[in-house]
Amino acid sequence: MNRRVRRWFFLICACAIFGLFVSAVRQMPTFGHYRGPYGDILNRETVYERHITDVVTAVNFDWRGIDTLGEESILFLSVIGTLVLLRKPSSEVNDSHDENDTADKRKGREIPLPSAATRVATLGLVGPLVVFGLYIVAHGHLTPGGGFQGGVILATAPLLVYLAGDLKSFKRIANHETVQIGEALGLLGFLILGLPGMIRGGAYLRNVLPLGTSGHVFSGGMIAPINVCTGVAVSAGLVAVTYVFLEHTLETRLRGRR
Amino acid sequence: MVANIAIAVLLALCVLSTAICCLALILVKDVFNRMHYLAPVTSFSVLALLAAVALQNGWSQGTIKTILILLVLFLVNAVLTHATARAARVRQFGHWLPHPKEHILGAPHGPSSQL
Amino acid sequence: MNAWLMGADVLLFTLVPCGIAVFRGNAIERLVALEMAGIVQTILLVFLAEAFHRPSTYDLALAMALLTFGGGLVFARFLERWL
Amino acid sequence: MLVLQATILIFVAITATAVVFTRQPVRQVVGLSFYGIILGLLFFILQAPDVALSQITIGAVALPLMFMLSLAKIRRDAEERKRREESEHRREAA
Repeated sequence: MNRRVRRWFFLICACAIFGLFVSAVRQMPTFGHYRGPYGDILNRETVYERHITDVVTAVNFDWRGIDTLGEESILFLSVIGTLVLLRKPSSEVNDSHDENDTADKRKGREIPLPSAATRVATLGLVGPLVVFGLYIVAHGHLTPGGGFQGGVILATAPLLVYLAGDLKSFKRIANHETVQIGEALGLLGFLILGLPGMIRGGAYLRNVLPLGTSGHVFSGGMIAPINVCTGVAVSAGLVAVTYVFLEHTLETRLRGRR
Repeated sequence: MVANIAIAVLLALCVLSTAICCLALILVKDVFNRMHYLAPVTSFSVLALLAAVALQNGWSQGTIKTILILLVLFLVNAVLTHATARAARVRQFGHWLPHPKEHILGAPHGPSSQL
Repeated sequence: MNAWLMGADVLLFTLVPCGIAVFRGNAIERLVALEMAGIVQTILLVFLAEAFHRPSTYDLALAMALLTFGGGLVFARFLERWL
Repeated sequence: MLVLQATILIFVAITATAVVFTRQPVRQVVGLSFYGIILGLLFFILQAPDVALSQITIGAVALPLMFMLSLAKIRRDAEERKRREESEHRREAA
């Protein structure tokens, strides 16, 4: 298949797909005009029935909590898959890496330590970032945000420690075993939180906690604990994936420095 | 009424300074010159924005969060510019300390000297 | 149409020079433009939060302000070391 | 409001095209990061702050870090292969 045939083939296929695309766009509802009934119902009922001010979080963790459990398992499984794929084969561990070290010390390829200003600013930002992440997790039912977003922000904190050039501290903060246990505990907590509803004779993940006053931190029933579990699982998963990536990529290069 | 006009003026100042700095970003050629235009946005523009938010809302959630934004951007942007400039020099010369032929006031000489 | 929305309109167009700079020149020049875009977006998010009258969405601007530094640092560290 | 929505939609289309047409991977990652910024704005302007916050947090640090680590790994492997080939070549010549 030479270049010209390929181009014609592409053009014909593109025309066909463009026709389908146009016909699909013509049948879409007009921009900004929502036709389903559920959105209006949710907008009307959420604050009164569940005492939650952020409808998206209410939908995710209350109205269709079991779907979110599925999504969380997908995340968990993909993290596990990455960890399995990137595990170190035992033959590679004791490989000689002297050549790499010398290659890194060639002219123009030295590893510069980050300057004092960068280290101080980065490490100083870790504390505020952790506090902000906890705030986002804890206020998931009041403000935009929740377990996922807050978990990602929390996972960014150890990454900043690594970026300050301190791989040793990163490994101590994000101890690989602890992180993996944390991820498993996050998913397990979500699974267990569904059980009390069944014990009380209702459906799985049914709310059993008092709903509280809408607008307060302690409101919305089960959403806050579920958010905390999600946050733990997401942040631990992200840190674990980054850890194996780092180990795979940079471990041998840094040996000369330490 | 006076407050509304003051808010509008402050917002105009904020937007104008940001726009000028963004335009300068493509008009100025050298990377090291370009980096300077990050500073006015993080100090002056955000300060005008903070004043406008405070006038609009008084002492509220938004004002407190804008103060935090100002603090973070003001303190951290200088360090970010420094890190970027260092990366640029490392890519250009292989190390970031002054070249023997460069004469920078108060800077140590050569790649061998320690910082 | 309040002043905040108008300001947001104009600020959105200041992202155009940043966008042009992001797609021109070498990696470091692009990185500087990206940092500028992050700062402009932080300001823009404050404008929009105020224009929509939703004080709780100030969180987005704060998150952006905190995380622009991390993103810029990722690029700076990797560009000076390995790439 | 309409101006904002129309403008940001056009921006998203242009930026995505520009990212695709960037050839060098490192520069492409920078462009992709900018695309993430624009996309976060689009979500916020279309009144979805939750999604916008997800986009901002993921796109700011985690995504570039993953890409940069992968690129560093690829480059290291290429260098190693080149060195091995050179040494084999030398051995054959000797």
